[in-house]
Amino acid sequence: MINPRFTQVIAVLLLALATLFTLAILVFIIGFILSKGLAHVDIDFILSNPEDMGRAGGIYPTIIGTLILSTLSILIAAPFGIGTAVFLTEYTRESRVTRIIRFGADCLAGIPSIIFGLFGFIFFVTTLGMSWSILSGSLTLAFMILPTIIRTSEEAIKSVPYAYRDVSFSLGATLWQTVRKVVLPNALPGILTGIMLSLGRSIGETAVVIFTAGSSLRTPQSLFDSIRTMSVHFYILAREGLSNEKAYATATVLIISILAINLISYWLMIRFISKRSG
Amino acid sequence: MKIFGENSIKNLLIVIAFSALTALFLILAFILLEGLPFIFNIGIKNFLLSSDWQPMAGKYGIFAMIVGSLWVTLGAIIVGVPLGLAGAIFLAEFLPRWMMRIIKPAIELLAGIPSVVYGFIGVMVLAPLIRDYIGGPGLSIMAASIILGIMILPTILSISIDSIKAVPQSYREGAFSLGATHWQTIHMATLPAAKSGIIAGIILGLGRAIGETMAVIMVAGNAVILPGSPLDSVRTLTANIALEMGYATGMHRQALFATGVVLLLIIMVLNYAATISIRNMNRKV
Amino acid sequence: MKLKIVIKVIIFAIIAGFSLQACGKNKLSITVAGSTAFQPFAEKLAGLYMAEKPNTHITIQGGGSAVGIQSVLSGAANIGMADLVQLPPEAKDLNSYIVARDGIVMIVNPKNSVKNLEVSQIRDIYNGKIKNWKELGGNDHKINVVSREAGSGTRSSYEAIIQNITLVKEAIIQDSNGTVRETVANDANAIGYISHGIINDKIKALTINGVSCTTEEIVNKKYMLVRPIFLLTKGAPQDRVKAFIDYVLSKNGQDIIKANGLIPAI
Amino acid sequence: MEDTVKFKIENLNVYWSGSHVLKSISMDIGANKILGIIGPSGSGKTVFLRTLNRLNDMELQIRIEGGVLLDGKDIFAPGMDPVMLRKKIGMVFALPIPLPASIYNNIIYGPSLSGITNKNRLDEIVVKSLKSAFLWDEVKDRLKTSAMRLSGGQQQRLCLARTLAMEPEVILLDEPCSGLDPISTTQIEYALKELKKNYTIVLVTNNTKQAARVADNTAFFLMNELIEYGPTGTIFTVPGDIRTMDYITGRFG
Repeated sequence: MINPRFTQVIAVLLLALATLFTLAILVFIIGFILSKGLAHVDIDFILSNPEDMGRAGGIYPTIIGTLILSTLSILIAAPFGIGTAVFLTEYTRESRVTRIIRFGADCLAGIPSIIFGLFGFIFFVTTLGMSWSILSGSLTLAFMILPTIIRTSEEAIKSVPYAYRDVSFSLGATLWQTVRKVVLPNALPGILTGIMLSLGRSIGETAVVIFTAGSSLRTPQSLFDSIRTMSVHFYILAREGLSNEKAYATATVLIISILAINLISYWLMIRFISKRSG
Repeated sequence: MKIFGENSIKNLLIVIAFSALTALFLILAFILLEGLPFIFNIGIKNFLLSSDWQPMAGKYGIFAMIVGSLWVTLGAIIVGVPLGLAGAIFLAEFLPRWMMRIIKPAIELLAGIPSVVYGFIGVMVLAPLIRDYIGGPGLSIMAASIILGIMILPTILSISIDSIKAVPQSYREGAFSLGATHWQTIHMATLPAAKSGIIAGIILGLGRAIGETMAVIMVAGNAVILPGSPLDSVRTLTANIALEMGYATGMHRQALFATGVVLLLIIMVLNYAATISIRNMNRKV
Repeated sequence: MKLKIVIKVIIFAIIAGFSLQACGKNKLSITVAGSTAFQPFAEKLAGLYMAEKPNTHITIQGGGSAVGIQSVLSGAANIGMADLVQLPPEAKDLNSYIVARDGIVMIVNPKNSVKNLEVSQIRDIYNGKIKNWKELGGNDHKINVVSREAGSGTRSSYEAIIQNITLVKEAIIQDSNGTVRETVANDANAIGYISHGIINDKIKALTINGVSCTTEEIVNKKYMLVRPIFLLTKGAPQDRVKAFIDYVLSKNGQDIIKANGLIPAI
Repeated sequence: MEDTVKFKIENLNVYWSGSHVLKSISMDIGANKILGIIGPSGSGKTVFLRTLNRLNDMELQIRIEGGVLLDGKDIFAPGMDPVMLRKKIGMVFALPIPLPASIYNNIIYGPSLSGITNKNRLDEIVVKSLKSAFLWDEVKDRLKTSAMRLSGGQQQRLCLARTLAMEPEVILLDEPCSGLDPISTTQIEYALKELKKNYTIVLVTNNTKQAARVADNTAFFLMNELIEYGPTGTIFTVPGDIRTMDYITGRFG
C-alpha cells in the first residue's frame, strides 16, 4: 500500500502545478501582447486617424466605433434585460410562464456568436435594409448579451433582502415604487457587474461585428454608418499582414480596456458584497 | 390614475419579459427558414454524410466539418478539463480565501480576452512550435484544441469552484472523522458530491468550444478533409460559415445557413444535456 | 443616483450628437462595396477624392466580390468592386469598368530552392498530383498547399486562369492574402498565391513559365496570372457616381493606383 | 372595548399553501388602545398582523376568508386599494430594518411616496416623527448619515419614526423589541404609551411581561387559534382558559 500522506503530497503538488500553469498562460498572453505592443502605443496612436489601411497612423476611429457600438448595445439590451429580471422576480410567481422565459434566455445564452452574426446579417442588414451599420451591429450584439444581463440582474435583485420590500410596502409604496426606490438601487452594483461583463463581451466580439456592422475605417457620421471596432481592426491588421506593430499596439489597447472593465466590475462586486454583509 | 400607472407598468414589463423569447424565436425562424429548405433540397444524406465541399461545383457535403468540429472540441476538453478541474480543486480546497479572491478574478480575466487575441497568439506562437517540434503544417487540430482548451478554462474553473464550494461541510467532516487525509476526502467525498455541477461546467465549456469561430479560423488551417491525425488541419462548422459568408450568394449562402442549422442542433443537444445534469445536481443537494 | 444622471446625459449627448450630424449631412453620399483586394485602394482614392470635393461622402465596404455584385444589384451600394476574371452570370446586366489590374504571384518560402514553375506543374500541385518538392527539383519534403476560401476573387481568378483545378483536399485554407503570405513565410514547404501588391521579403515570388510578375511583364501581357478589377454600376452611372468613377480612371487616379502597387488599367 | 371599534374582525380564516394558519378569528380592536397579542412562536400572531395591512397579499399561495373591517369598511372589498390601506396602517417589524439610506431619507420615504415634495414640509415631518419616537435628541446632528450606522435600539426607533411619518391611524408592531436590550425596550415601550393617545396600536410580542406592562387589552393565540381575549388586567390575573394560565405562568411557550 502506498502511504496516503505520500499520495496527498503528490496530488497537491500536481494540483498546484496545474493552477500555476493556468496562471502562467494568463501572464504569458497578456505579457506577450503588452511587451510587443506597449512600445507602439502613445497618445498619437490613440487620437489620430489610421493611414494606408492601418499600416500607419493611429486607431482613433476604431476606438470611437468600439465605444459607440458597445455602449449602444448595452443601452438597448439593459432595459430589456433588467425589465425581464424585474418581471420574473417581482411581478410574477414561479409558473410555467417564468420557466419558459428562463428557458428561452438559457437557450439564447447557448447560441454561438456566429449564429447571431448570421441572424443579424439576414435580419437587420438584409431584410430590414439597415445595411452594415452601427444600428445593425448594436442590435445584434444586444440580442447576444441579453441573456447575460437577464441572469445577472435576476441574481442581483434576488439578493436584495426581502425585508426591504416588506418595509416599503408597509410604508404605503406600490409595487413599482418599491422596485424603483428600494429594489433596483440596492441591486444596482450587481446589475452593473453584469453590464460590465456584457460590455467586455461586446468589445471582444469580432465575427458578429464584421457581419453586421461592417469594417469601414472611417469615423461614423450617423447611426447608419458602418464602423470598425478595435477587435475587428486587430483581426484585419493581423490577417491581412498589414502591420504587425500596429496589430500588437491595437491588441494592447484592447487588452488594457478589457482589464480596466474587469477591474471595475470586480471592484463593484466587492463593494456589493461588503455592503450586504456590513 | 395611479392604479392605471401601476397596471401599465406591469403590462410593459410583461411585454419586455418576452423579449428574450422573441429574440430566440426570431433567430431560430430566420436561420431555419434560410437553411432548412436547402437541406431538404439537396437531401439530408448528401448534406450531412458527404465530405465533398465544393460550393462552386455545387457540392455541399459538411461531414468533414462536423467531424472537424467534434475533433477540435474533444481536443479542447482533453486540454481544458484536467487543467480546469485541477485548478478548481486547488483553489477551492487548498488556498486560503484571500488568495482565492485574487486568483479567481485573474483567471476569469482569461474569459474576457477577445478570441481574436487567442487566435493571433495561436498563429504567432503555438502553430510554429507545433510545426517545428512535432510536425505537420502547424495549423492543426492540435493547435486549435490547445487554444480552445485555454479559452474554456475559465468556464470550467468557475463553475467547478462553485460546485465544490456548494458541497456541504458535513460531507467533508464525515470523511475527516473517519481519518481520511485531505486528498482522500476530496476524491472520496467532495468530488463525487460536486460531480454533476462539474459536468455541467464541462458541458458549458464544450458549448463554448464548439461555437467559437475566430480563434479557430486562425489556427485550424481550414482544410476540408477528414483528419487522420491531430496534426492535420481541419475546418469546423463555425469556420465554414465565417470564411465563406462574405462571398456566398444563392445556394452557397443557403448552404452556410444550413451549416448554421446543424451547429444549432448540436448546441441544443449539448444544452439539453447540461440542463439535465444541473437538474440532477439540484435534486441531489 | 448621480450615476443615473450621468448616464442620461451621455445617452442624450450621443443621440443629440448623431441627430445633429445627421441633420447637417446633406452631403452627396456614395457607397462602394465589394472586393477586399481593391478595398485599400478604394479607401485611399476615396479619401483623396473627398479632400478635393468636401461635399461628397464616400463609404467603402469590404465583403468580397460577390457581396459587391449583390449589393449593386439590390441597390445597397452605388458601386460594386469585383476582382474576378469572369464575372458571374448575375452580373451580366451591370455596367462594368476595368479600373486596374492585379497580378497574382505564386509564392514559396525563401528557404525553398525552386525558382520557376510551369503552368502544368502548378496545376498538378494544386490537384494533388505532385506531392513532393523533390519532383520539382527541390528538397525531399511534402508540399504544403495553401489556398484561399471558396468564393474568394483571388481564388476564382487563379483557378480560372490555371484551369482544371480540383483543389487537393489537404490544402490549408486561409481567408486573406495576408494570412496566405504569413503561412508561407512561416512554413518552409508551403506554396501559395497572393496579390502582387503585398509581396515582401519574407517570402519568395516564383516565375511562371520563366516570366516574373512585374509591372512591365503584365503591361506587355507576358505574365499570365493577371486579373482585372472592375467597378460595377446598375445602369449607366450618373452625377456623383460617374464623377467618382471618372476620377478613378483619370491619370491622377491611375497614378495613385500605380503608386500603391496595382497595375493601372490603361 | 366599550370605546370606538377601529378594527372589527369577523370569522377570519387564512390558509397558506394548504395549511390552516388562522382559524376562525373574531375580535374587535378598540381605537386609541394598545392591543397586546401574545402566544408561542408559530401560533399565527405574525400572520394575523400581516393580514391587517394586507401585506400577505404578496405571498404565494395564500387564501383569506372572512372579514376584516377598518372603521366599518371591509379591507378585502374589491374597491379597496391595499396601497391606500397601508398608508393608514403603519408597521414595524421584528428586526430593525432601516433602508440603506440616510436617516433623513428613511423618514421621508413614506411621505414622499404620497407626493409630498415641499422641503420645509418634509423637514417638519422628520422633526415631528423623530421626536414622537424619542430619537430626535440622539440623531438631530447627523440626519444625513446612513441609518445603518445607528445602534439596534436607535434603528428600531427610527423604524417607528418612519412609520409615524406617514401619519397612519393604526400602528402594527411585530415583536419590535425581540432583538433589543432592556434599555432600548423601555424607550420603545415609553414611546408606545405616549403614542396611543393618537393611534391605535397592535403589538405582537413574545414577551408576556411586555404585554402586561403596556397593553390595554391582550389576546392570546395558540396553535393558530384565538384562545382568549380581554382586558390585560383580567387576562393576567384571572384567565378564563387553563391554556392561557399555563402560558403566562411559563409552563410552556
